[in-house]
This record gives sequence, C-alpha cells and structure tokens, in this order.
Amino acid sequence: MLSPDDLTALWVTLKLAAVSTVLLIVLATPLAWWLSQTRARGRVLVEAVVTLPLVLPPTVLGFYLLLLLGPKGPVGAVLEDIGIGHLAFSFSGLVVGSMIYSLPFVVQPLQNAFAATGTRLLEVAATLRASPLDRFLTVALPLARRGYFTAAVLAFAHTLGEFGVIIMLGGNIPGETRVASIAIYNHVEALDYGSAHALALTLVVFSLVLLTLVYALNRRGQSVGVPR
Amino acid sequence: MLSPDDLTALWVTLKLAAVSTVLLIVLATPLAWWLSQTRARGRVLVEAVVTLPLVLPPTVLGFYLLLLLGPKGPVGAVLEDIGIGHLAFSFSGLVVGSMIYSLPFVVQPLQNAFAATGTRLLEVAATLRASPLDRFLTVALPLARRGYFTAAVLAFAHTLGEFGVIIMLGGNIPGETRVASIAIYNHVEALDYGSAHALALTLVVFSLVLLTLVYALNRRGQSVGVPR
Amino acid sequence: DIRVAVAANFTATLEALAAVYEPASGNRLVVSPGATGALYSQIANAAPFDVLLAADELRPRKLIDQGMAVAGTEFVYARGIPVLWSPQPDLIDEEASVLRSGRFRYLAIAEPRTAPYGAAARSVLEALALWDTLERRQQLVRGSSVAQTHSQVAGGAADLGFVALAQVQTAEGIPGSYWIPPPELYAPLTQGAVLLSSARARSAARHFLRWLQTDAEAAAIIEAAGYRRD
Amino acid sequence: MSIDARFCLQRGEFHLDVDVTLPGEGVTAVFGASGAGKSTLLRCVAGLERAAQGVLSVNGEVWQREGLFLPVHRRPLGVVFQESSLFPHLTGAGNLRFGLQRTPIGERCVDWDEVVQLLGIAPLLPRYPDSLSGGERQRIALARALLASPQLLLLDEPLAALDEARKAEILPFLERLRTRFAMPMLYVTHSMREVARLADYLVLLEGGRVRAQGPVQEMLSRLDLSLAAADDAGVVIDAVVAEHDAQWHLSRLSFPGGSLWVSRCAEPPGERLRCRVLARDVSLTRERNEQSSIVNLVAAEVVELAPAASPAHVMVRLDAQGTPLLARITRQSQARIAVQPGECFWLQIKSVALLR
Amino acid sequence: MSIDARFCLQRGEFHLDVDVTLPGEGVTAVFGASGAGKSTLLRCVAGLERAAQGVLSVNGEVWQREGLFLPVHRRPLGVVFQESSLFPHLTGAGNLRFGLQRTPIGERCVDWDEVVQLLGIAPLLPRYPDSLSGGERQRIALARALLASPQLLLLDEPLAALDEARKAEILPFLERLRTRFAMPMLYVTHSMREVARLADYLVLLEGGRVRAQGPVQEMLSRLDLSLAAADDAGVVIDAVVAEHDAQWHLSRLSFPGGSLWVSRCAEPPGERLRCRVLARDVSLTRERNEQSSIVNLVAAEVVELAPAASPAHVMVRLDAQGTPLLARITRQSQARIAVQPGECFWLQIKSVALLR
Ligand SMILES: Nc1ncnc2c1ncn2[C@@H]1O[C@H](COP(=O)(O)OP(=O)(O)OP(=O)(O)O)[C@@H](O)[C@H]1O
Ligand SMILES: Nc1ncnc2c1ncn2[C@@H]1O[C@H](COP(=O)(O)OP(=O)(O)OP(=O)(O)O)[C@@H](O)[C@H]1O
Ligand SMILES: [Mg+2]
Ligand SMILES: [Mg+2]
Repeated sequence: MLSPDDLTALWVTLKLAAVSTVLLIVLATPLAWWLSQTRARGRVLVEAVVTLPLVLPPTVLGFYLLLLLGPKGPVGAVLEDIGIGHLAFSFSGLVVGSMIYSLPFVVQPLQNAFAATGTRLLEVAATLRASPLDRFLTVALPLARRGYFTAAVLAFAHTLGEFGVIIMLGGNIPGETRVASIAIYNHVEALDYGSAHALALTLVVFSLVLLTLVYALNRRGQSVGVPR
Repeated sequence: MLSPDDLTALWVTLKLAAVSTVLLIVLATPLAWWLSQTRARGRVLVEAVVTLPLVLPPTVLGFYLLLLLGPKGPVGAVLEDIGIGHLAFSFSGLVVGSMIYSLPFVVQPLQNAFAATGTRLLEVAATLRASPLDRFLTVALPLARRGYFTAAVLAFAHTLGEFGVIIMLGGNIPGETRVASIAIYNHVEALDYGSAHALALTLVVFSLVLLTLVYALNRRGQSVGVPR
Repeated sequence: DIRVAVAANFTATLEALAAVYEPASGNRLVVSPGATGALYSQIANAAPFDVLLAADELRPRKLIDQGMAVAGTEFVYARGIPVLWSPQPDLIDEEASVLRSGRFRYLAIAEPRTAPYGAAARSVLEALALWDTLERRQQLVRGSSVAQTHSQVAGGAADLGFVALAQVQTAEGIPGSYWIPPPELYAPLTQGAVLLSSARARSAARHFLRWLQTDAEAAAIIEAAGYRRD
Repeated sequence: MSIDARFCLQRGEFHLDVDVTLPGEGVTAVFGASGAGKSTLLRCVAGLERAAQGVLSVNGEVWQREGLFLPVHRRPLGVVFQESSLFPHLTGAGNLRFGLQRTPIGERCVDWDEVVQLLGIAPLLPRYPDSLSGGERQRIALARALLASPQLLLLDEPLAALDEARKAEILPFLERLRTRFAMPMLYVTHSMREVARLADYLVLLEGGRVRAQGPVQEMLSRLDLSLAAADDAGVVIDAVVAEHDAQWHLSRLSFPGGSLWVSRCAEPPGERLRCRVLARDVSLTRERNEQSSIVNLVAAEVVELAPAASPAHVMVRLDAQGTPLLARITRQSQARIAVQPGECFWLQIKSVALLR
Repeated sequence: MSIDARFCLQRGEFHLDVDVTLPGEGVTAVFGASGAGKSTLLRCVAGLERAAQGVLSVNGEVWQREGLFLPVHRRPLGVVFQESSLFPHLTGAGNLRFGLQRTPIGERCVDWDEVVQLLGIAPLLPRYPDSLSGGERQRIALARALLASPQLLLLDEPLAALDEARKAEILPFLERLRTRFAMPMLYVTHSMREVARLADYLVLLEGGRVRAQGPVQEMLSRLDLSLAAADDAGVVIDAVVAEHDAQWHLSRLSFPGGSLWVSRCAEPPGERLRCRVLARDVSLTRERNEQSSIVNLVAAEVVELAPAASPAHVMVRLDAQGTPLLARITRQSQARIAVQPGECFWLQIKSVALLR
C-alpha cells in the first residue's frame, strides 16, 4: 500500500523526530533549570522569547529560518566560513528547525517540573555533600521525570507532524528532507486520497502504538518511588 | 503600514486564540483531572489519543477535520440536521479545530500539575468537609496554577501561529476565518514580502509584549503562597 | 459580493483586476487564495465560494464532473509562463548552460505532483535529460507552491529555480538573470476558471466571469502581469 | 454512646487488624511504638483508606459497613496529621477559614477568637505556611481542625513539635473542648504525660493489633503491660476537691483511699478532678515523718510486685481502699523495709500532678 | 576547639541576631520556644541561608566570614531536618547510600551495619519513603545523616516523632557518636530530658536572641531562667562510680556533696558518670528516716529561694559541698519546716536518673 518513497519519508521522519527530541531535551535542560531557579529580572523576557516560535505560522518561521541559516544568512554564512556549510535543505538544518519549533514544549514542562520539586530536597542533598551538578543530576533530574516524559512526548509528536518549517527549510528532498507530513500533503494536493489516507493512517497507528507503549511504561515506572 | 484587512486578520486571530484557549482550558480540565487520578487501564490509551493531533501535519489534520465537520461529514451532517449547521468555513469551526490542535499542550501540563499536587492536601480538604468538587476547585485548581498558566500560554501562542488547520478548515474568508497567519501567507503568495514582514513583525512584537507581561504577572503572583 | 477562490499564484493579479472591475461593475470581489488542491477539497465540502480561478484545468473539470461546478462556464483565463530565474545577474545565460554545468548547489522547483509550475519544470528538465542527474545529486529542492519556490530562490537559499514569469516580471523588466524555456518543452500551463454550482443563480458571478473572459482591459492586465492570453 | 470500629487492611508486610469499642465521649489515647499502625488506624476511621474492610459507627451513626461507606467529607470529623499539611496557597487565616466556612452555622461551636488566642496564632494569621516554623504550622493545623467543629477529633501526635510551655497551654484547651463541646477524640501520642493528662481510655497497639484496651486508670495501674515499665509509669486518680487553703495556695483532693494536697485549683469544693501520681514519686515508709517537706501521706496495702525495667527496681502495686497506686522502689529498699503483699505502708507522695 | 558563630538575618518580622562561642566537641542543646529561631540558626550554620550576614568557624576552620562562604556541600556536616525530607525517588537504602557514597573513604567513620541495627531500620531499607510511618522516616533520615560521617551534626528535633522506647534506644547511640567519633552536635529539642541526657552545653534562644548560655550543669541549676520553672526542672550531677552492689543491682555514685545509689551501671568503679536529679524528686527533711523506701539522703544547705511556676510551690536551690541541687517544695512545707537560706537539711532523693 505504501510506496517506497513513502517508506523512506517515514524513516526520515522518525530519524528527525528522534534526533531533534534528544538534542532538544539535552540543550533545553540548562535553560529550563536556569529559568526555574533564577530570580533575575530578565527571566520573563527569556521566557517570552522561548515561546515565540509558536506564534509565527510554521511556513513563515521556516522562511525566516531559511533566511537566517541559508548561505546568505548571518548564521549560515558563518557556518559556511568555518567549513560546516550552511544549513538550508539539509537534514541538520531540519534538526535545527525542529528544535527551534518545539522549544516551548520542552522548556515549559521541564521548568515546571524543576519548580515543583522545590528547594528542600536540594538543600538536603547539599548537606549530604552533593555538589550543585551532582544534586542536579541525582535529585532534580529524577524528580523531574514526569516533566521530561511530557517534554519528550510532545517534542517527538510535534516533530512527526511538522510540515511548514520543514518544507520551507528542508526543500522536500527525497531521502534527505522529505518527511511523511510532506508526502501526505502532496498526496492530498494531488487528489491521491488513497495514498494520503494510507500514509496518514500508518503514521497515526504507529504513533498510537508507540505513545500507548510509552505511556504504559511511564505509568509502570511511576507506581514506585515518585513523590506524592 | 498594515492594511485594514491585516488589522481585521489580527483581530480575528486574537479572538480565535482567546476563545479557543478559554474553551479548551475549561473542557480539558476534567479530562486532565481524570487522567491524573485514575488507575484505570484505559488511561494510557486515552493519553496516547490526546497526543495524536500533534502527529498529523496540520494541513492534513485540517483536511480530515473538513471531512468530519463539513456538511457531508458524520459530525457536520448531524449538526446540520439539528439546525446548528456544519462547522466548516466558519469561526466556530476554527475554534473547534484550534481546540483539537492544541489539546495536547493543555492536557499535559494540567495533568502534570494535578499529579504533582499529590493526594495529601486533598485528603486534608476532605477532612475539612470539602466535597470532591469543592476540593477540586479550592485546592487542586489553585495548586495547579503553574500548570494552568503554561497550558494557557502554550495554547494561546500555538493558536496565534496556527496555519494548516485553519486554511484547510476555514478557507481564508476575510473577516471570518482569515487570521494573521493566513494573511501573511496571502502576502507571501502574492510576493508582497513587505506586507508579510510587517504583519509577521507585528505579530511577533505583540506576542513578545503580551507574553512578557503575562510572565511578569505570573512571576509576581508566584512570589507568595505557592508550594515550595 | 462575489466570492472568488483563487489559486494563490494569481492573487496579486486578481487584486489588480479587482481594482478595475469593482468600480466599473459595482460588485465587490471577496478573494480567498489557496492552493488549488486545497480549494478543490474545500469546494467539494461546500465552501462558500462562487467562482474558482484554479491553477490548472484539471480541478475545474473534476468539479464539473462531480456536479459542484456549472458545466459550460469553464474557460482558460490565463496561461502561465515558467521561467528559470536567479537573482544573481550572471548565473543564467541564454542557453541556460548553468543547468548542464551543474555549477550550483540547489535548484528550486515547485512540487511537480501538485503545482503546475513544478510539473512544467520537471518536463523541461526531463527534456534536457537533467532530471535524473539532479535528483540523484539531491540538488532539487521542492516547494509546496511556486510562491515558496520563489521565496527560496529570492532569499538566496537556492541558487536558481523555476518560478512563474508573473512572479519576477516588473515594470522595469526582470532583475537578475533568467531563461524562458521554449513552450514545446512543457505542457501549457492553462489556468481554468469556472462558476460553482452554488452560484448558479448569481448573476454577479456570471458577470464577473464574462468580464474576465472577454474584457480587453482585463486581458491587458493579465498579460502585463506575466501571463499569456491565447 | 460509643465508637465501634473494626478494620482489616493490608499494606505491604503490615497488616492492621483492629476490633474495638471505644467510649463515645472523652479522649481515647492510641498508644504504641513507631510503626504499630496508629496513623493507619486513624486514617481508617477518617475514611481515608478506602481499601479498608471494616465497620465503623460513631455514637449510633453508621459511617461504614458492608456496602456503605460515608465519604470523608460527610464525616463530621477533624484531623490533625502527623506531618504538617497546611494549604500552601492560603494564609494562616485562609487555612483556618477553610473548614469553618464549610461547617453549617448551626453546627459551629468553637469560637474563632478563643482558638486564635489560645493557640497564640494571631500574628501568624496573615502569613503563608512556608514562612512558619514547625511548631507554628502545627498550631495552625490544630486550630483549623477545631474550627470545623468536628464531632470526632482525630489527632496524630499534634503536640510533638511544640515546646513544653506551649504544650502545657494547649492541653487544657483540648480538655475544655472535650468537656464543653463533648467532642470525642482519638489521640495518638508517644507521651505518657499526655495520656495521663488527657485520656479517659487507652488503646495499646502492637504490630497492627490491639494489645490491650481499657479505662486509663485501670490500664496505667496494670503491671503486665509495657506501660508500667516506662520511666514515667504511674496511676491516674479520680478525686474530689475537698477544701482550699488560701494561705498556701493549696487544695486538698480526697479520694476513697485518702487525700492529697496539690497546687490550688480553680474548681470549687465538691468538683471532680483528676490527678496523676508517678510510680517513681511514691516512696514507702513504715512511720509517719512530720518533719519532711513531703506533705502527702496515704496509707495503702501492698497487692502485687513485679519486676521493673531495671533489675535494681521493683514495681509495687498498692491498694488504698480501692484506689490502685504504683510505687517504684529499689530491690534493696524492698528487702530492707520488707515490702510484701499484704503489708501496709505509708506512701510518701512527693509530687502530684493535677490533671484537670 | 570551639564553634564561633555570629549571624544576623531578617525574615519578615523575625530577626535572628546571635553571637555565640560553643564548645567544639560534645553536644550543645539549642533550647527555646516555638518560633524562637532554633531551626533558622541551624540553617545558618549549615550554610543554607545565604542571606545571613555572619561569621562561622568550626574548630579552627573558617566556614564563613566577610567575603567567604563555604557552600553547603563543602561543609562536612550532617543535618536532620525537623520535617521528614527523604528522597522520594530512592528506597531507604538508597537514601542511606546517598551521603555515604559522597564521603571520601578515608573520612568514613560510621559503620553501616551498626547504624542500621541500632536504628532498627533493616526491614525498611528496601521500601520507598511514602510507605513508611512518621517515625520510620525520621529514623532513616537520622541514619542517612550519620552515614555521611559528619564533623558537625545538626539535629532539629530528631526524636520528636519517636516513641519513648525508641528514643531511649537512640539516645545512647548519639552519645556514643559523640564520644567515639568526637562528633560535635547542635541539638534542637523541646525535651528537658534529652537536654539533661545528652547536652554538655546549652544555648537558650528567645525571640531570635541568645537569652543565656553555658554548661548544662550550671544552666539547669539557675533559678533566673525559664528552665527552672519547667515541670521537669532539675540538675545534672557529675559523679564518680564508687562501688557496685551485686545483690541489689545498685551502684553508688559519689560526688563532692555525698553519694547516690542508682541502678547498677556498667562502668567500673572510678569511672565518671552523669546523673540527673529532678527538683520535684527532692524533698527536704530535718531528720534521717531509716524506715523509708527512699535510699538516697544528702545533706545540703539552702542557698536561695525562688518562686516556682505554680504559686503553691517554691524552688529551693541548695548546696551540697559545692554541688548545686534544686528542690521543689510547697510553700506550706517551706513554712512548716522553716526552709530559709542558711538552714541545713537532709535531702531525700526519690529517684536519680543515670544519664551515661
Ligand atoms: N504502602 C505501604 N507498604 C508497606 N508498608 C506500609 C505501607 N504503608 C504503611 N506501611 C507500614 O505500616 C505500618 C504502620 O504505619 P503507621 O503510619 O500506621 O505507623 P504509626 O503507628 O503511625 O507509626 P509512627 O509512630 O512512626 O508514626 C508501618 O510499619 C509502615 O511501614
Ligand atoms: N519567610 C519568613 N517570613 C516571616 N517570618 C519568618 C519567615 N521564615 C521564618 N519566619 C519566622 O522566624 C521565626 C523562627 O523560625 P524557626 O523555624 O527558626 O523557629 P523554631 O525555633 O525552629 O520553632 P519550632 O520549634 O516551632 O520549629 C518564626 O517565628 C517564623 O515565623
Ligand atoms: Mg504515625
Ligand atoms: Mg524549628
């Protein structure tokens, strides 16, 4: 039912979602932590900026990212100069785009989770000789499990369905930047509803199974040792 | 700099974002609460389904919503029959679409916030004669403040930047379903980049100011009486 | 009011037309741009439009077949002209030899399956026996519409691309460098208009279509915008 | 008037299996080692353990039985939890109002000002819980439970976090609650003093089961329970105010077996009172000694001897015309002055704690 | 060897202003009413109150002063907080290991098995905190702090949630820690008994300030402090084991002013020991009474009289050849047997608590 192109697109989609989710979680952690701990006045501005990727339509965001990351863009040109190459129309570019696009969904749950943990247990850890990094890793992180779970699920799912940023920034190159969402869109536009339904259904069923599994695992994990 | 049409589009955008955020928060609350409290096996499936709107590309989601809510669709036809009228190409349709689209961003933070509150304080409230509804309203809700704040911000911002669902389901009708993101799209399609930039900038600056304000207010609110 | 669903690439031209038509007729055009495929889906689901100005002839015909549009009201209101274009002044010469040389990183086209200009671009590249090579080297980037393709090229992310002449033509000519492929290399980009069934009885809609089809001033505006009218 | 409770509950390794009938008024102390199941029992009574199989009726009203489970908020009770559990989003006053507002006006029987003054929490009212000290939090929690005018008060070590002075102030208030509002209480504590002071009835839990139960007077004078081995073992005596001595600020209490001088009390002659005599405050002597600072002498007969916690001591149970008394003396003294069942002695009572 | 601490801190209305020099070994009790600032002082010492202006040096090492602030995790201390604060994501054993693992092997001086056995927490180790009772949680917290082998132990009412039996078991362990590992402790408590039992030094806080401080023996015998008004006021006497009496399981302790018979202790003759004599256990008599169960008689001279908490009593401070003693007697007895400064009496001591 699914064409080889569609399968390739699915594969690219999964790869993109996985890579950008992992990277985003790692990179957003210090930001979310800082936001949850600081009393600095500038915090609110940073929080607002983090939310901004949401307010632009994805295609428009993609357009500006293209300007920014493309060969003529300020970031792209610098990358070009240092030999990495600009990011337009490449998988790495998509990863960057997806990360920016999903940033708010990751930072917010993490920040909330860190804030909800409070200071008491971190103080306790400090009195037990844990350094700041140590107590972050061994106390704050495990207690923020729920937040990490939510962040990962939202970022992953959001990247699966991403379209606007990707088509603009990625250029829909088969095998490299053509993801499932673009393939479905094209099927719909080409009035090939059969293929569209098939691919959409595959994506939905796959996601449903994956999400159900993940939620079930998470639930089992929660039954012990999570703060009430 | 902005044409009257653009201003109208901005207004529709704000209205849409505000209405769907409020409705969504209200409607998602019982769902999030149930998810946070239940031990039922079916919970994980519901959680997965709630996340599904994310995994389809917005245009495709809009397409299916059009099939569902349009005059020939199962839901639309029923609405038609009972005299409400189908939901395609109307503001109410957009509200429904936006709500479905933003559902995961609202349910997840609320559910986390409810779960983080734990049972102890609800038990205390019960011993102080608070009925289940009462303790939900007077204990669980206020303690989930942070979650509500996050949910509202994400849903609002997400709706501001929504495009795919809206263009498909709403149909780009000026004054009714043409929101800012679509107006920007129109400008870009007409190669009127100047107007597109102006409108995008307006949207971003407006959002930045609004979000900063909201975050600042929220921060002030948090300095007293929030669990550590 | 006449509610016009228009292929996004024609939006700007339609606005120029409206500026002439509205004062003359007293009717107002309510314009809803969109991708032709999306407009088709919407009309099939009872979108409140009177007239469709599509980017191809296929979708109007299908609507007629399904009874969603009025048979006999369809006509070609414009023919698009694809152009290989780059904002760089000397990238493209008369023979478009840059295509063969491969001295570029990305060539942008619209998605051939859904955008007529994309299909034309593909035909041209196939006629030049370049399609497979470029595809294999992953040098082809596809926009979901020709407008996106234009953005990608204009912004410099792609070095050159097949766009619509209407997109690059200005009163002062065409900036940068360009090549207009000979018409025999691609199937004509006929854009069809049709009256939708829901507007069967709306004389204003019929009036607008007739004006668009026959008025000389309208034809002039369309041609000036970069389309042909034969 | 009684509280009938029967509960079965499994929690991991721990099994609670309790079947008791408690007096429906006054204070019932729940006593037992850490982990004995005291908090769990209170949770069952409160209705917080839905899983518990059980029957519970409080003064005739059935709160729980097969097929019936009155939800927590329908049970007119007040609970003070072992760990502070104030609402962090409400000020002290907000916490206090929480229960008060939900109590029908007709059922309110505890006065705001009285509670606030008594617990010394007026300056705490505008503050949020996270700026309060441990003891301050506990006082707010106590006030909050009281202001809901409960018909049954469940207290889980409510005074553990308080200093002695504060405890001494609050105890009479709890007593007053019981007498004035006839508010029965289940009171978990580790303190013998609080038991003697407050409780009428005592339930001794061990490993989730009831080891013994009975009126406090009887329980405290039993030599077979761990209670008698405690350092502060002693008996509780119900007495009547006989006379006041204005000059020396003393009052004489009489009980069937004799009389005791205590610090002057407020009650008029004829009023019933309770006092506590610790086993270690009682010494036995063959002759009256008038030239001693000890003012209280009671004649009693030795009933029973039992080993005390330390091998150097014995516990002596005595009978003063029906009133049981305990004395803890060294084995050496026992031999020296021949303390044997049936012998009569003067009991020198160094100190008598007036309980109410 | 001393702990020098000077702190200033404002928290809302509350102002902590403390400047003390405490012994660098042994146990210093921090005593004071609820809200007096005990927990806040401990937080300052731990380095948890960054806002606190202050100077702190512990046995020569400067932890804090102008321009220097050793972060908490660099301070080799252990803290047991007033409210349970176990890591909910770790089992009991995981909680215990947390501090242990972060202690350099060379600095470890507390044995896992010993602590686990003593606190009776072996069955709790595999369990998560939310299934533990209040007292069980507190024991885990205590063990966790100990296993980090701190050089200074801060304890905020660590035993408040425990039953008497458990307290009695844990106290000697805390004593042992102090002697064996020379682990100085700051110990917040509301219990006079724990103070007498454990503390060498006492700091009395009132409203954020130090009201008085000094060695426990001296502090407890002062009539000008609120300590003497407490129901369990009494003195601590440093004594030497004089002889054992195997037959009666007794030991005689001698101190400059006389000697006392107590339950047989383990220490050999010649060893120093400490015992506690409560004011209310002491009665005054003009003549020796041999036919009494009271075995301890000490001659002493009245030094000073002061009102007691109740108007019926007076506190009498006596001197037994240099050893201060307190007695609480009724005013009536005072008049009857003419207790006046300068007069000599036999003190009948009903009960002596052996402290260590
Ligand atoms: N979920 C659980 N799983 C296993 N054991 C549990 C669970 N919940 C409670 N327990 C055990 O039940 C016993 C009784 O607990 P409870 O809290 O009633 O004790 P308690 O008498 O109040 O003790 P404390 O004086 O320390 O507060 C404890 O031994 C505790 O470890
Ligand atoms: N953030 C704050 N704002 C205002 N007052 C505060 C704040 N934090 C603490 N306090 C006050 O500081 C005082 C000292 O608190 P602390 O916790 O040190 O008392 P404590 O002596 O430990 O009392 P307890 O025996 O009840 O635990 C209390 O009166 C408390 O109300
Ligand atoms: Mg308990
Ligand atoms: Mg404290």
